[in-house]
Amino acid sequence: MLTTKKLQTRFFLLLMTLLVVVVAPVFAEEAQTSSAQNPEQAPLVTLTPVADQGSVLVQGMDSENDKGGSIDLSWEIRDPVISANATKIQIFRKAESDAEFTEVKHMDISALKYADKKEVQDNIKYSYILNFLDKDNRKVYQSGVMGPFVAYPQWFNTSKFATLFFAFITIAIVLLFIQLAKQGKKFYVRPLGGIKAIEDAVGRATEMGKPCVYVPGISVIEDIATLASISILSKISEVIANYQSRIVIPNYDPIVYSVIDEVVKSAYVKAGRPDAYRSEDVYYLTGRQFAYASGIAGLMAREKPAANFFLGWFMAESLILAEAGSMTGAIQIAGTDSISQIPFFIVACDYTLIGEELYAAAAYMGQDVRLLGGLKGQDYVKLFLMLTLIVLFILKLCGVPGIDTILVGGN
Amino acid sequence: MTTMNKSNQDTESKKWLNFILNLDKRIVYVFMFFAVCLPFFLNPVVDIKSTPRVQSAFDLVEEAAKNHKAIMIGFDYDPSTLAELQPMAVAFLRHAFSKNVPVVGINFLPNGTSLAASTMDQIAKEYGKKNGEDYVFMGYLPQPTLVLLNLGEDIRKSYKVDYRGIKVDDIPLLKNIQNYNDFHLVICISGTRMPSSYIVYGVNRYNFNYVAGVTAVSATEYYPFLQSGQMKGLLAGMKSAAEYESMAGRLGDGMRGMASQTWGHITIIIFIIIGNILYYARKRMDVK
Amino acid sequence: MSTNPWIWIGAILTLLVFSYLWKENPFYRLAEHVFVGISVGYLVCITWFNVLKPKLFNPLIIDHEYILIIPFIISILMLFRFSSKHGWISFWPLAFLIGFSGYAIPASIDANMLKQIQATVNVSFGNDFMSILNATIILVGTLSCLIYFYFSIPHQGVIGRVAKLGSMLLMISFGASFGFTVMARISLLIGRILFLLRDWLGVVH
Amino acid sequence: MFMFLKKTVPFLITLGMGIYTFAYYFMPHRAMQNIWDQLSNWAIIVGGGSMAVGIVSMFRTYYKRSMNRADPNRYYCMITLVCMVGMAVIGFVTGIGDGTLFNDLFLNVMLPLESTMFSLLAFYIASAAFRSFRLKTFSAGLLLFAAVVVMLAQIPAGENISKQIPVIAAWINEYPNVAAQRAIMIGIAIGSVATALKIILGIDKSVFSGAGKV
Repeated sequence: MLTTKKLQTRFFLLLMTLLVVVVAPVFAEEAQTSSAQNPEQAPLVTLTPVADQGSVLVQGMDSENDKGGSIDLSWEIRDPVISANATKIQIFRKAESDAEFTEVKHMDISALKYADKKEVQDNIKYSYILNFLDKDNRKVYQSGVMGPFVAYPQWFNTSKFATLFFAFITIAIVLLFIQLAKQGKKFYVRPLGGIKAIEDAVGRATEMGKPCVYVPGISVIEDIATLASISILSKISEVIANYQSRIVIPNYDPIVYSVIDEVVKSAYVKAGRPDAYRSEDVYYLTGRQFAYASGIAGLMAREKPAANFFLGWFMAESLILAEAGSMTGAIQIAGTDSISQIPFFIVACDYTLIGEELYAAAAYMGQDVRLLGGLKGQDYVKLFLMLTLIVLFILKLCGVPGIDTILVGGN
Repeated sequence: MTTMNKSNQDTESKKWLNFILNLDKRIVYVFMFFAVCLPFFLNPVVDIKSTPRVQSAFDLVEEAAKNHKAIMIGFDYDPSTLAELQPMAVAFLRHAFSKNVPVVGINFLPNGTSLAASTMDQIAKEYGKKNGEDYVFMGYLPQPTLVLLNLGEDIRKSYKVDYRGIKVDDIPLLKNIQNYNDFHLVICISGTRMPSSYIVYGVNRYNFNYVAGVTAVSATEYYPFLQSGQMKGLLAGMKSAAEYESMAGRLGDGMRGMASQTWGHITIIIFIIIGNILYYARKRMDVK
Repeated sequence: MSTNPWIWIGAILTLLVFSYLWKENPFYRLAEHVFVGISVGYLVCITWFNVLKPKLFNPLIIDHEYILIIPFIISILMLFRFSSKHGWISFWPLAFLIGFSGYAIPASIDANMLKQIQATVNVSFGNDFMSILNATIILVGTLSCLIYFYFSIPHQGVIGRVAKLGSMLLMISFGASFGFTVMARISLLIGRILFLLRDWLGVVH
Repeated sequence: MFMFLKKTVPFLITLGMGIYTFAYYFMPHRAMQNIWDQLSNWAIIVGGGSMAVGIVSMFRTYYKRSMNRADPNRYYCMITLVCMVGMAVIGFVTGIGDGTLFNDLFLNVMLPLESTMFSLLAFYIASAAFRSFRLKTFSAGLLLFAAVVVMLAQIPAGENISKQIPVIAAWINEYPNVAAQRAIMIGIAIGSVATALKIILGIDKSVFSGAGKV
């Protein structure tokens, strides 16, 4: 039988395959470009100036880094008489199998380029004629027949090469350290104030016999902040289930609710008390930002919780929640990667997990060495990035060209 | 005996300090409320220095009056940013109507359509302007990019009727208006990303005088456009509206709002200072 | 004073919500419960008219795009959440949706990592003192804040001092964000007060 | 077999989707695009369909509360249920366009409630500043200083006190602020890659913890 564990052990292999699948087409494409030197292929892919060079320069090529079905046309008017008069442009197109040219676009000339996507099919040769018109639609200039051009889709977006490279490095480093941790290597991580505070707050709530309120933020499930929040919740709810105290979790998104419901329920099952789970404490409240905030503000005022947790993605409601919560005298712990809201949590909560500390928190709680390994890996990625920054900066000071766009793919 | 008394006194004043320190948010609330509320009854004037980016917006409307050309205003805000943006819209309308500049209003935000219509009607009434002759509101259309492109060709391409349902060809004001060239100035007032759309789909292609009115928070995003000349002027938040009002010589919500803002900010700063004094007072007592 | 009943409703609800500032009370509680109820009812209709009807119901029933039965079934599987025995079936649709987080890996690297590093590398040192200082702040500041977030090394010695510098910059940044938001928040209050004083009471013009 | 359906199948789905969405970012090819269009359309539909789960959950919670005689809030919970059902029914009967009762309720009941809730922030921001902006440490002082300078810079009074205040505020915003935010963003990027990786590969099992016993 296929188990999760077995799958995980094979995972490096899988990743490699994935990378091969992604990277291979790049090289294939490069090969293709170089083979374009072949005279027969050449006009199809390289820039081909057509029409008489003197007065108007017209060019066409397959649109780069796209899904196909698009040909880029551009024009540059060098003759002052034409450029003074021409205001509009008429684009005619003919596929290889067509008998005549038909108009595909009538547009203002000032754009200087046009991406023809109008029913363009891949791997078919198209020819173009461009008419330059003045404002009374009289023809000022007509280009010669240009092309043929062929549209084709690209497998790899070459402007994203740096992204792929850094994704590969990051993934590799993180997985390496997870692997090392699994093999029993011990890692040091410095203590994080907020983590201790979370544990203390849960402890205090159980002692006082008061509930905790847990707010998982207002984002969707695939948001990393939400996933990190759920990861922390899974640890908290185990403690809650073990000590028979209560946690109230109003939700903003029905899908996030579904996952959280399962996480909390299973914590109770693990603790051997599935009957103690109160389904009405974990519920969907509403998906409108301020209705959600007003509902939680009221809830906190009535339940008088011992601890409030605001962990996840937040927007303007952050301060409403934190201030309303502070009036009840509860310990408040917040954490968010929403940069604009961090200041409000800092001033109104007892502890705030800033940015990535939110993601790291789950690794600190509980004894899963693999999560800790991942955290260690993150640090080494950070080190790598700092070195990259410094090296690139020095290279730039030395005047190496192209450094100022090297990471962003030229755009 | 004396020491007893003294410590009693100390605990008394400590209690009192604690009381103020912990209490009372509500006192802060009350002060805040009055700081924001009172300027609306007092009609105060705040001393505001004019900035070039507001001045040039003002000058463009003046030029429009001189050249007898119309202006176009995009009312792309909804109730959530009304307090900041409505004063700008009103200031522009008042200035234009007082100088007999015709105004064409458009809107791409469905939540703000009726708001824009009633604002135009109301200000027009103040100056005895007639709908269709001195001003017209075209109403809401979806797909702003397409409409903004079409406006470079012919307004009739997108708009068949105005907000009241009257055919474009039957509106006297629009007889001589075809596209951006017929407006001396185009203004977009919005808390959304709409002002950049005007640049990308309008200014870059058709090159007209363009001014944006935006919320204070989002202002920094637009400075680059100002430097590049794609925007001729920029109004950011209530402060700019107040500036504009003082230039036009008629004070309105911008000035009042700015007074509320000023008092609100000052209230917060004063409370920060009080909070710190009390905090140190208690700390010294604790040390004793 | 307004004679429009809608304005009255709006004004009363506004006052009910403001009453929370004093303390939680039956009036606020009423507004809160109405608010939550109406917002969910609103979302139900919006979801139906803007998502389910145009994207599922119409194409499936009218245009016979039968492939849409798949997402329909996936949606139905979600409801197994409420079955105590077969709750696990709802994992499948959840797994489908959580899988979309794979996109976050390159997207986040692109937008948050590479663009920011590139921008930092691109700081320009001018010739005057101020621009050199500013560029240094960006460069050293970014590095020291990164060190502040470093988990592997205790904040002691040199690292401790660099991290301290980072934390100070963070504090300045948070203070500035706080200050910048004040204006927008007060504007919102001005909007509400104008609504009460002008639209409802008519005491201000 | 049961474990397979319960744990391995979801794991495989997440893994497959994770790898696909990762690859999609780099691959503009039509084939990838078409799959993405289809899948994201499905995700939107499932997201819409999940509203049913939300309603059931919310209804169940509020129904339980309103039937619980010991709950002092039971009558309020009934109001919530009535409002929810009422709003939904009105929406289905009248439609949601301009001029319908549904739209009137949205504009005149929901929007005032939302903007009033939002405007409470003006009070909260004042009280938060009052309580927490204390010169306890040098760092706290920096926070306070930056906030006060920026607040002053935004009102005319600030300019009247000193011409330098708006300049300092702009400087804070452009340099120290940018440096700090960049570092946070870079950290967030690393953290989110690691978190996404752990979830997709099932290393962090919390999301699919599943019941401990079968």
